Order: sequence, then structure tokens, then C-alpha cells
Amino acid sequence: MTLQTADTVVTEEPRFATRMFRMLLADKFALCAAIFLLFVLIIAIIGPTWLGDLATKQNLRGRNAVPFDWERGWVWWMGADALGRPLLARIIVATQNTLMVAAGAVALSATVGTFLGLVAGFSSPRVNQIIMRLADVIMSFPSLLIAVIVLYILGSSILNLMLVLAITRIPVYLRTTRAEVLEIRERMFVQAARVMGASSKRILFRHILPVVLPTLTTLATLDFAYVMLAESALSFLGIGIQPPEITWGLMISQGRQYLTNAWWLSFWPGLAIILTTMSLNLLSNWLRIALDPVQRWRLEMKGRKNG
Amino acid sequence: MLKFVRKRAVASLISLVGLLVMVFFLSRLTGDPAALFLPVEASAEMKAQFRELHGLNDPMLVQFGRYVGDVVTGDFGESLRKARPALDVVLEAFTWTLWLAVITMTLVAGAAIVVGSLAAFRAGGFFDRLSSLISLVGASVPDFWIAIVAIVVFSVNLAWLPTSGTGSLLHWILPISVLFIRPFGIIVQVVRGSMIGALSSAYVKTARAKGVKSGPIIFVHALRNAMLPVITVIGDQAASLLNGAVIVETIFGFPGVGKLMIDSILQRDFNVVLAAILVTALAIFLMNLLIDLAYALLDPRIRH
Amino acid sequence: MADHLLEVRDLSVEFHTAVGVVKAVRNISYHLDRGETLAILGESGSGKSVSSSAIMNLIDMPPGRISSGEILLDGVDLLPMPAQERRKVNGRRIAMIFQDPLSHLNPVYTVGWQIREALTTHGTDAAKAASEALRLLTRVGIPDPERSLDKYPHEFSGGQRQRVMIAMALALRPDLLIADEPTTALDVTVQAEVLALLEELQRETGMAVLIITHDLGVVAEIADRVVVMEKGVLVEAGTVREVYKNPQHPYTKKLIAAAPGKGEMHVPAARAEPVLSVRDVRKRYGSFEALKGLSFDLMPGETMAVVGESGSGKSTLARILLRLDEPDSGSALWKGRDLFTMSPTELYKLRRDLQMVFQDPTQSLNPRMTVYQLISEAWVIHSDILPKAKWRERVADLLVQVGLGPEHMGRYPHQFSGGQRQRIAIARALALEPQLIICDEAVSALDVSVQAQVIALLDRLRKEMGIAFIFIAHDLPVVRDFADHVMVMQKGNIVELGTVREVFDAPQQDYTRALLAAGLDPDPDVQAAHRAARLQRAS
Amino acid sequence: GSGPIKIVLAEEADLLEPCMATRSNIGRVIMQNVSETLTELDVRSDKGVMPRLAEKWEQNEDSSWRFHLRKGVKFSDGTTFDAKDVKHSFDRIMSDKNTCESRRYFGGITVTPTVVDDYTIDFKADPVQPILPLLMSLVTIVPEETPLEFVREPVGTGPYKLTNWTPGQQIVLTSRDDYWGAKPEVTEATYLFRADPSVRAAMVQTGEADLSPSISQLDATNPATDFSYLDSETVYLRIDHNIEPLNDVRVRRALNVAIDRQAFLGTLVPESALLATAIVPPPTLGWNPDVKVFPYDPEGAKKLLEEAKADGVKVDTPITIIARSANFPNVTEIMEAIQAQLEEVGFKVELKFVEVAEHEQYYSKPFKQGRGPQIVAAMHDNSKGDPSFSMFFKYATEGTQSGFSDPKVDDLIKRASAAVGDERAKLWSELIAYVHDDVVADVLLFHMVGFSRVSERLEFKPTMATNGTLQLSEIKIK
Ligand SMILES: Nc1ncnc2c1ncn2[C@@H]1O[C@H](COP(=O)(O)OP(=O)(O)OP(=O)(O)O)[C@@H](O)[C@H]1O
Ligand SMILES: Nc1ncnc2c1ncn2[C@@H]1O[C@H](COP(=O)(O)OP(=O)(O)OP(=O)(O)O)[C@@H](O)[C@H]1O
Ligand SMILES: [Mg+2]
Ligand SMILES: [Mg+2]
Repeated sequence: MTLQTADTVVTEEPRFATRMFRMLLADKFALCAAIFLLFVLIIAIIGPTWLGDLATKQNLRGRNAVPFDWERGWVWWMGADALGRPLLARIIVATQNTLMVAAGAVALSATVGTFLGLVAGFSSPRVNQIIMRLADVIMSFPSLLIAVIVLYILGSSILNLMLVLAITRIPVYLRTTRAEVLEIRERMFVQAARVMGASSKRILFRHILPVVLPTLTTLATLDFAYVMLAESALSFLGIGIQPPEITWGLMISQGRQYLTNAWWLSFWPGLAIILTTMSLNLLSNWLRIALDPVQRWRLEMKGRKNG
Repeated sequence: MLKFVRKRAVASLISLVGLLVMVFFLSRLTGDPAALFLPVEASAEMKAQFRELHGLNDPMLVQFGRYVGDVVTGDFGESLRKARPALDVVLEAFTWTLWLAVITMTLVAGAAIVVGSLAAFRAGGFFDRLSSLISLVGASVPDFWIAIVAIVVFSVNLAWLPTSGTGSLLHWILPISVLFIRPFGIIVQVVRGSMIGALSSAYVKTARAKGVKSGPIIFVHALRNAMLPVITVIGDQAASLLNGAVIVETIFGFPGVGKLMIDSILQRDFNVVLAAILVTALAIFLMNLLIDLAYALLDPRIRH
Repeated sequence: MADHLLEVRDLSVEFHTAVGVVKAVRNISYHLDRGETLAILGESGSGKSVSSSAIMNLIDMPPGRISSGEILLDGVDLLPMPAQERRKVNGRRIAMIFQDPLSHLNPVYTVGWQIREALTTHGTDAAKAASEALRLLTRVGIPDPERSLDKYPHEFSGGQRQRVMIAMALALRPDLLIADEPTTALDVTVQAEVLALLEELQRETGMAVLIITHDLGVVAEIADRVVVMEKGVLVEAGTVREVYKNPQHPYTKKLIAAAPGKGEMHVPAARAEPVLSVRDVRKRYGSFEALKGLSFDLMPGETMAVVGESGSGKSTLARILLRLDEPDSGSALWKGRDLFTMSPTELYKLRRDLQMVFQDPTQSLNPRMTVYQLISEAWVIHSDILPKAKWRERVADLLVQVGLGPEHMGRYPHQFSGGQRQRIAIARALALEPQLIICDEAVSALDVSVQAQVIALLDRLRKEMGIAFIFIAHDLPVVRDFADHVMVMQKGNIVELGTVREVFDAPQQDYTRALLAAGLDPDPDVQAAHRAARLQRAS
Repeated sequence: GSGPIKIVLAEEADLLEPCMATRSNIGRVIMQNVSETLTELDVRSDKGVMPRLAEKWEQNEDSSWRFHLRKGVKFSDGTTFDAKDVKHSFDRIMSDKNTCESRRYFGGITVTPTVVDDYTIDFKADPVQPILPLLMSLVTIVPEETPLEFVREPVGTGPYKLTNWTPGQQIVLTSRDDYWGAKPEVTEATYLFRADPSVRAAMVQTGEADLSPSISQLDATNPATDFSYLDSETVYLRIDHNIEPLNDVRVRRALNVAIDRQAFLGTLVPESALLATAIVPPPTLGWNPDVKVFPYDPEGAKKLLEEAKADGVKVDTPITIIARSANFPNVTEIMEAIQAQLEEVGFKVELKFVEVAEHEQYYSKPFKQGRGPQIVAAMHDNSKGDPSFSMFFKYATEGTQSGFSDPKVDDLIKRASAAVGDERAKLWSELIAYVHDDVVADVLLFHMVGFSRVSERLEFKPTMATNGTLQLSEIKIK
């Protein structure tokens, strides 16, 4: 029995970052998504200073110019809007505001909602009852009414808009988290942690949260789209972001009336939203697998095969 | 169980009252309905008289007291715009919304659960990729696109369906289809995610060892375990439908509560706003109660 | 060779992990005939579960991969068979009892439903399935079977769940039963009943049994032949008697030598001030009384073994002492202070001193944490125990002590065998250097050699550090070797409480006597004699 | 031919109260269809005020007006129409038990109706009202029995009666057999409501409706069915003269010449819209053809600004333009373009879009204290044929939307309102020129046009009045 020495072919475990990177390489869709998002992020940072002037330069004669006119400069490839401003440039400039509102609102609502959900699921019935009824209240408060009230009283600004959208999205995270906590806290490993003397905080954040997180990330990525579109609806009603500020949502709402005549006005910003959502979602699906030790082989195997 | 429901009812009542109080005061901070009801040329006396007539001149607390008094006797006041009981206006609209929401959510839940589960079963496979693509596009497309394009295609060009309105059963097809898309996209993704975890559990192995077919393994064994986040999200989506599907109502001329609420808010028709919130909140509270009961029903471990 | 019911040829299974390929099973071959019982003995983690899962086509592929071999059932290779046909084989022709019943039962369906499903899947009509399910539950000795049908897995004790699994596997009277540690959580009397049931079925239907166990007694009781595995390799095969009497391979020799129950029994020191003093603890679940007023004392450095009927409330007692469940009444004084009235902050300090190894290791390890994280978590929580720089070293140390290696540090729980997980759980409990460890069947999934090693470790800790143990076990020989006092429980009551010697040598109660009598002996000859006597008594 | 038709409107009538018929969403359904008035303004040709329920009228010695009523007219509830009904209708509008909108046309005037006999009624106005017959075209007549509170089932003398009203869905008017006048071709009209303009257009296209008085310019692509018409709405920028630098006339003039109005036509504003020189559209009495649109002159604007600056006017102060979202088609784009044009010549301009309630607060008095220089973009509707419905509110010192105070303007308005005939027209013309050229009160932009889609089976041409009145009897069926 010469084989008795080692039962595994052990290679040194690579560092976390390297491993994640390798797993990212293994999933081509996620890789494209990550690259796209990185690209969007860069655009968001440099967009306004780079193309700010071009995006606001009006030219009524060139209004609603058709897309795919390769003769003109690249900013015109997507056509022009009702004031003859190049759509591509506008999309690029709008990225910053859009991401700020969407990421801000999603991050805020997800954080607050998740936190409250964890607390509600894990604490006394009284606290639970209070938090949950609060969630009911928010949930049945039509978001538009919140918007009108907050923006009327506090004035319309990117920050307030973000706040409004964040408030309305809290209940989903809250309720999802709580429902999951109710089940997960009954699991044995949570009890094992309690036996070790882990504080509630530790149990919630170290043991329960990682199990809930994938679902929440999925929700959050989809909420990104929701928030961008909701913002568009608010703009349309005159209580969201208003020109000359631009966001993708506002561009969509401005292009709305041209849908049957000049489809590109709302199509491109819509596509930007779709692509961003899709990339985020692909990435979150990848993350769900990459962070789950039981599922991780899917990525690790592929990496090996490909490499 | 009964005790649970009773406790819940009391707590809900308290929060409902809180909600109404909040809306009552907050909405009154958003401006004067007289200016909106009357044309801009109306004289100051006319506006004053309008306010007098509708009791808007009294201090806020007096107005509130009066409102509470009326509500206790079941009177939710008159609509400023429509000169008829606010509750009637709301209930009329809410019936439509309720139907729309119930039918849509039933279809959505059914379809999304099936599609999401199948996608999770062969995660990374062709069906998974395809359904993910469709659901994600669905979840992030502006709904008025779909609505207008659907009208152009199915009503104007193909002449299969009426453009809008409420007469026959055919009238429901387009609005429901448009409403279907976004929740479908979202729920598919949630189902998929949750199911991937459930399908890799040990009890699924047991089922396979028993020789159970893939169908029941997915839809009986794994699904029920994966349902907690799914019904939560279904609830969330249903709530936003119950609060009114503004775009669809506006475009398809569906007399639902969503447009009513927006119009009333923009017109500061407070009584209608309050009644509408009361009715939709009740529906949403009730739905959340059902969802919480469903949690316990689905998972015996969280029954207390 | 088509006349064998099952033939495994040259089977190899490997797993892909982040740190490389784990070759779990390497080129093993064995066969099994109708009506025969083959026991797979072997080190924990040697590939027993994996190889039998391969027969059922239950290995996750990928990350698992069957890299060579074939599995013939009645001469037909199961491996290339399309899924459609596999399903007809699974459950009907081959059934399996899993090692880890809690995670293998669907938490959201009643056990009755799950048993019925096994039947209806293969064409039994609903009414028949219902009556059959009731019959099966009765057969495996679940108390109050009618009501139990409507209970959920979490409402059962560990042993009861295992019996549910057994009932489910036997439902369709398969040709081949794969039983992976079917009796780890069963007290000896129930174990005897279950084994008898298997035998009876074997007689009736000619069922072949592939039993995976580390309990030499069980092997001696029912197996015809044995194969021994070590580190994924099949190292020895033969009839039970041959292997026991004349082991060839050094590992087998070590295994047989390690069989417990032969050492000196402890003589507990004179009783002094107890660390833990339990008085009249009661607990009910609905109308069911799980604990009916228990009282006992525990001295520092002392081991109190809790044995008794499956479902008698042993785990419940453990959970209550740790405040994982609230008792209905009673008190438990820990160093003079009542555990049951402590506030969360007081409890937190106390947690350090009181540790537990859970009955169900899979579920008690967070699936998202590596072994290193699992063990070092103790020091994260109680930061004064060990400086961070030393964690790695200490984890490695603990792993070696429980018979694992430092190379396992980066792996996740699902990548281990049942016994290995149990050892991780033990290592975790030890990390805190507590004063009392409650072990709920802590060594039941370990093969005897590792078991001996772990027991020795615990014993050393007891002596050196004065750790007291509440040792819940059904394996009497282990209890005999390790315990100072023995507490025998039945139906929520303590029926007997005394020193090991008192209980083992002069049992007072009928139940205790029955328990002792039902114990199995690793020696096939001795066991054969027991058996003959028993049969005689019965007839 | 004759038969039923369907009309799709943008906005539902939330109330079918006759005394609210001057509100366009209500008036479009019931005005002259269900509820009639004593007089009627002719908008198709140039005949001015025409008889309807009054056969003729004259001014008495004491300058009160006497109306001779039509005989043999019946309300849809069967009661007979007489002078008491007229008096009641008028009293009802003036009552403080309700908030009838038509009352606003009588602001600052005391009118006393006196029944002379069953078919004769006198109206005495203080101050004297030369246009009282025109004002009577705004007073809908209800039966004497009508309560003072708002009613939901209008009863009138018109050719149609309300037969079905399902709120949110439809309103059905059916023609009356006992109508006093000629029987209209449309026997039944079903009103539907769709907020989305492209849906309205599609509905006429698919035959789900026969007429949509307002569709989007972009959808108006089929010359056979789609018509544009001057819809009496005037878009303008109201300037708040009270705050520097807008208190300087050079700055206001610079604003006016900095905007290239012509460039909007055919782009953001329909080709057929008119450039405005007055707050009222051309057919209105006294509309002044001599007033010329400000030329587009960015250089001139710059020069004006420099001059002002040289005199110490703080022309650099940022000016806020407040507009209402969705107020009229392309409002955001138009405002953005205006902003760009103004900035081109050196103004600092901020844009602020608000919803309707907030807009109202900026538009009407009292203005907020401590505000900066503000310009409110607004749209004003006057299809009544006389500027008095506009001038006082927009330009008089006391006017609720007036951004300035000028004694000459006040005087002209007062005199014009009291004058009759050519004198009246002359005075209005003078006022219009003065406000435009000398005061430079505001930035007048466009008289807007609307687009309607009319099924080919109908014969109907919308007019300026279509916004507020859609007379079914004018619709012919081919
Ligand atoms: N998914 C996996 N990934 C990596 N290694 C695995 C995986 N599953 C099992 N193994 C390894 O395969 C080996 C065999 O495991 P198996 O479960 O068959 O052991 P066993 O003989 O049943 O032991 P025990 O008696 O403790 O249950 C173990 O060393 C285990 O670590
Ligand atoms: N949550 C629960 N709800 C209802 N009954 C329960 C619950 N938990 C345990 N029981 C019942 O309490 C009894 C004692 O269970 P416990 O787990 O303490 O048994 P045990 O002595 O540990 O048995 P084993 O040796 O089989 O693990 C069992 O009959 C079980 O059915
Ligand atoms: Mg095993
Ligand atoms: Mg137990």
C-alpha cells in the first residue's frame, strides 16, 4: 500500500483576491459584466467633465437626428434628441447622476432594510411587531405620495430624490431578510454559535447574513432597474430630477412621446438601464456561486478546464 | 393562531391609524387645494369661500378632529373634485385594481416559479441563460415601452385586440400582459437564486435515492424550501400593484386606484387620498398577514 | 460473474476542490449476493459513504467525478444508464439509509408524507401507501406512530429520525439496501430491534444489505462478509470471522485492537462540591412531556454518561442546560448560580465554560465557513483566550489531536465525511478550553480507532484540565471506558443513576438490564452465542 | 346620415355640474350639449355673440340688459324653461353654498337679475357691463328646482341628455326628442377618456373612437383624418418686474430679443402655431395687427444688457425660469432651448420644473417674500373673444398673475372694460401695444395649435372653442 501517504493532491490555497479573480475569469458572462460595469463606472466619474458641454449644446436644426450616421462624429452615432443634442454624449454625462441616485437609493434601502429585518427576525416579539408594522406602513404608503410630500417640503434635489426612492424600497429587504432569519435562526449552526457565546450581533452578521445575502443581492440588482425607472416616472410627473440635470430615467421620460416617431430617444437610455441591470445581475449570480463553498466548484472546475 | 391574528389585527390597526394621521398632516403641508380647484383667475374671495366651504380654513387640529369624528361614523368625507363620497370613488377604482392585481399576480407567480425553478435545475444551461435574459430585460424595460409597442403591434397593426378600455375580456389581455412582465422578471430571478441553494441540499439527494422524478424533486421537495424569499417578493410586487399600476392605468384607460391616487395627490384632493390609502393599506396589511401565515404554513420550523 | 446481485469493479471517485483534487475512492472492487450482508468497515473519511453514494448515483458531478470503474446490478452497468431508468432502480431496487438523518429529511414535509412518497413514486396507490407508512413506522419502533406520521423531522429525536430514514428505505422492500451508519444514533435496544428487522426482511425477500458501520458489534451481529477501507483504498476483504480472528492488514489489526469496552472502569473520586447541580428540570413540547423532572449533580473533572432510550430526552436535556431551549421549570446551579435565570450578559461569560458537541455534526457547522474559521471563531468571540498570531498553529494542533490534518484547515464542512465533521465539531468545542463539555453522541460516527484516539484525548483533558463531561451516548462499551457516572434515561425520567461500576456490574432496573443485554460484542463468536441464547429465550 | 359616435378625450370630467361648465374638461361634454346658455359666441365665422336661449337682448335706459327668452323650451326633466330658471341659475352661480367656477367672470361686478315676466329678464350690472351678453354665454341654465349644492346629474335644455355615466369609464349623452332646436345628426355620443395621446390617436385609427379633439403633434401624420386648429392657448413667460434686474425695461427687452421664436416653429412647436404679440389670440376683439413680434437679435440683446449693466443694473443675477412639467407638449425642451438662448446673450438662467400645485404658488399672488428674479412660464387660454377675461388678471396692478403695476395700464383696462363697440376695440388695441412695446411686460411666445383626429366617417372641423366646448350638433355624419 504505497498510496497511503497522502489522500489529496494539495496545492497551496491561493489568496482570496486571486481566487475570486480566477473564478471571474471562469465565468465569461460575469467577466463581460464586470468589464462593462467598470466601464460604466469610469464613464460616471469622467463623463460630466469630459462631454458636459457637448451634451448640452443645442441645435434645433439637427433635432431627432437618426442614429447610425457614421459620417458624423462618434457622439452622434446614437442620434440626437429633440433639441439636437447628441444622445451618446448625453447618456455618458447622465451616467453619474443616474448611478448616484440608483446606487445611493439601493444601497441605502438595502442596508436599512436588511438591518431592520435582521433585528426584527432575531429580537423580541414586541420589537419584531413594531418593525414589521412599520414596514407595512411604508409598504402601503404609495411611493408617489411620499415623493410628492418629501420633494414638495424639502425641495427637489438628487439627494432628496435618492432618499424618497430609498424609503419606498425598504420593506422588500426588510421582509425578505426577516423571513429568512426566522428560518435560519432555527438552524443548528446558529445554535452552535450561540453555545460558543457569540453575541447576537455576531450571529446576525457572521452566520445569518451570509445566508440571506445572495437573495438580497439579487433583489438589489433588480432594484437598480426599478429605481432608475421610478425616477423616470417621477420626472414625468414633474417631481423627479428635472432638466438641465440629466439621468437616464429623465431621458427616457423625455423620449416617451417620441416613442413611435423617434424611437431612439428613449431606446438608448433604456438600453443603458437594461445592460447595467443585466450586468449587475450576472455579477450577482456569479457572486452567489463564488461565495458559496458548496456551489463554488462550478466556477473552479470551469477555470481548470478552460485553463 | 387566533390569538396571533388578533394581536396582529390590533397592531395593524394602530399602524393604520398612524398612517392616516401621518398622511393627513403631511398631505396638508403640500399646498392649498383651492388654488388647484379654482382657475388661476379666481379671486381671493372665491378661494377663501372655497376653503370655508370645505373647512380648510380651520386650524389643522380642528380639521383633524372633525375628520376623525367623521371617520368613526364611517364617513370619509367628500371628494373635492368629484363632489361625491371619497370612499365610493376609491372603492370603485379599487375593485378594478384588485382584479388586475389578483389576476396578474396569479399568472406571474405561477409562471415565474415554474421558469425560475427550471432555470435553477440546470443552472448555467441554455434554458437558464435564456430565461435570465428574458426576465432581466423584462425587469428593466420601461413599462410604457411595452405598453405602447403592444398597442401599436396588437391593436393598430394586427387589429387583434382593442387598444384600451374595459368593456370585454379582450380588454384585459394587454394590460395584464404589460403588468406581467416586470414582476415576472424579478420573481424568476429570486426563485432561481433561492432554488439553486435548495436543490443542492441533502434532502434532495434523499428524494433522488427514492427514485423521485425530477418534476416532483424540483416542485415539491426543493421549491417549498425555497419559497420564503419568493413569497416575500411576490408580496412586494403585489403591493405595488395594489397601490396602483399607474402607467398601465393611464395608457390603457383602466379606471384603477393608481391613477386616481396620483390625480388626487396632484390635485390635493385630500379626502380621496386618505380614503385611497386606507383602502390599499388595508389590502396590503391583509396580504402581509396572509404572507406571514404562509411562512408558517410553508415551513413548520417557524411556527411558534 | 453476472450472478452477483451487485458488483463494484475498479471504482474510483475524485472531487475537485479549490486546493486540488481529492481522490476519495481509489480502484475498489467488491461484490454482494442476494440475501447476503456485506459490511464496509473503515476509517472515518476513507470513502465508505462516497463509494456507496456512487452506487445510488448521488455524487454531485461535478465537482465529483467517477474516474474509473463500473457498478453492475444484476450484470447491468448502472453508471452509463440514462436518468429515466436510474429512477426506476433507485428506491425500488436499491434503497439507501443516509448517515445524517436530519439533513437528509426534508424539513418542511411530515415524515408520513415522506415515507408515503417513497411508495407512491413507484406506483403504490395512496391508500395503500398510507397504511403501509403507518406499518413501517410501527415496525421501526417509533412511539405513537399514528401521531408521528404528522410530525415534522425537527420534532423528532436523533434516533427517531434515523428510524424514519430506515422506514423510508425499507418501504419498497428493495433488492439491495445500502445502510450508511444506520444505527449510530440508536440506543442498543432499538438497535437490536432494527437489526432484527433487517434480518427479517432479508429472510422474507432475499434483500442484500450493504452496511457501512464502524461498530464491530453490529458487524458481528449481522454481516456475512466484511471489506475494510482505508484512505479510499480497499485494504482487506473476507468473512466476518476471518477478518476478526485473523486480520492481515495493519490497519485492520489496529481497528480490531481499538474496539472499546475492554479497559478498566473508572472509579470516581469522592463526591465533593458539584460544579453543576440540576434540580427537577421539566420540559414539554405541546402536550408531550419530554423531561419529567430530572435532578443530578456533576463534580468537576467528572464524566456523567447519559444513556437511554432514543427519544428519552437526552438531547433535550443538553439543549436546556445550554439554554438553547427554555425549561418549563427547575433549576441548574452552575457553581452555585442558576443557569436558567441568568441574563444574556451573564450567560455570555458563562458560555465559555460550557460547550457542546451536537448530535448532528453537518447541521451544526456553518456551511460557509472553513474549518479554520469554524474553530478560530471561538477566539474571535472570546478574544482573551489566544492572541491572533497563534491561531493557525493552535487550529492545526487541535485538528491533529482529533485525528485530522492541518491541510484540512481551508476546506468547508461539506467536503468532509460524517465522522470528520464530528471531529471538527469536537475540535471546536475544545478550542474554548471549557470546564464542561456536553457531548451529544460525539463519537458515534467515528471509527473505533479514531474513537479511541478521541476518547483518549478527552480523557486526558479531563484529567489535566479538570473538564467535566456530560457524555450522551448509546455505545455502551465507550461509556464503560470513559464514564465515571452513568445516568440511564427512559421516557423523560432518570431510571437509574450510579457509578459505572454500579450500573454496569449491578444494574438495578429492568430497563438498564435490558440495555446491557442488548449490547453487541465485536467478537463474532461471542455475538453468535448471544444470538443463539436470545433466540432461545424468544422461542 | 345619423347615428352614434364615440369621442375620446384626454381627461375625464370629474363632475358634470352645469355651473362648472366653463372648466374645459366638463364643458367639453355638457356645454351646449346638455346645458345651454342664453347667448353663444360664434367662433366659426365672425358673427360675434349669437342668440341661444335668449332670442334677443337690448340695453335698457339704466344701462341694464334685457333678455327676451325663447319660448317652448323644455328641460330634459320635462319642466318648462322660463325667466325664473334663468334667475335661479344666476343666483346659484353666485351662491356661497357652492364654488361654481363661472362666478369668476363676474369678479368685481355686482349683477342683479330681475324677472320681468315669464320670458323676459333684466340684468343690472354695477359697474356697467357692456359685454354682459357675452358674459351670459358662460352662464349655463338649470331648472329652478336645482339645489344650490353641486349636482351630479345635469339637467339642461340642450339637445342631449345624460343617459349613462360610469365614472372612470364612460359618459353617454343621448339626443332628446323634445329639443327645441334642429335635431342633430349625432344620436348618441359616448365619451371615453385616455390620458395618453398616442392611444387616443390609435383609437380613432382602429375605429374604437370616431373623434379625438387632442392628439399629439407627432401622431398627426394622416392628412385625411388629422387637423390642426388654433386652440386659443397662449404660451408666455410672465416676468416679475419687482425684482432686480427684471425691473429694468432694457433687460426685459433683451429677454425678448434674445429668443429666436421662429426657430421653434416646426421643431418643438407645431409649424402652424402663431408667434404671439398679445396674451390673447388673433380673433379676439382689439387684437392689434400693428404690434410686431420682437425680432431675434442676440447682438441687440447683448447691447441692451451692457447698457443696463453700465447703469448699475445687476444683470448677472441668476434668473429662475419656473415651468410646469407636462404643461404643454415639449415644455421641457422648449424651456431648455430658451435657457440656452438666453444664456447665449449673457443671462444667467436657472430652470426649475415643478408640479402643478407648486407652479400655482409661483404664478399667482401673493408672491413669496425674499424671492430672487423669477420668470414663470405659463399658458393662458382665452377663447371668449374679449380681452377683458385676460387683461385684468395678467396686467392690472390688482391682477392675480400680474407681475407689475403701471397706472396707464390700469387706466386703459378700466376704460376698455366699460367701453362698447369700436371704442372698446380701440382701447384694447392700445393696451396691447402699450404692454408689448413700452412696458415690455412679459415674453410672449406662441399661440398654440391643437391637433385633432376625426374619423373619415365624420365631418367636423375643430375650432378655437373646441378646448372648452365640443358641440355635438356641429358634427355631421357622412
Ligand atoms: N464534496 C467533497 N469535496 C471534497 N472532498 C470530499 C467531498 N465529499 C467527500 N470528500 C472526501 O472524501 C473522503 C471520503 O468521504 P466519505 O464520506 O466517503 O467518508 P466515510 O468513509 O463515509 O467516513 P465516515 O465514516 O466518517 O462517514 C473524505 O476524506 C472526504 O473528505
Ligand atoms: N421541537 C419538538 N417538538 C416536539 N417534540 C419534540 C421536539 N424536540 C424533541 N421532541 C420530542 O422530545 C423527545 C426527546 O427528544 P430528544 O431529542 O431529547 O431525544 P434523545 O434522548 O436525544 O434521543 P436520541 O438518542 O434518539 O437522540 C422525543 O420524543 C422527541 O420526539
Ligand atoms: Mg460516511
Ligand atoms: Mg438526541
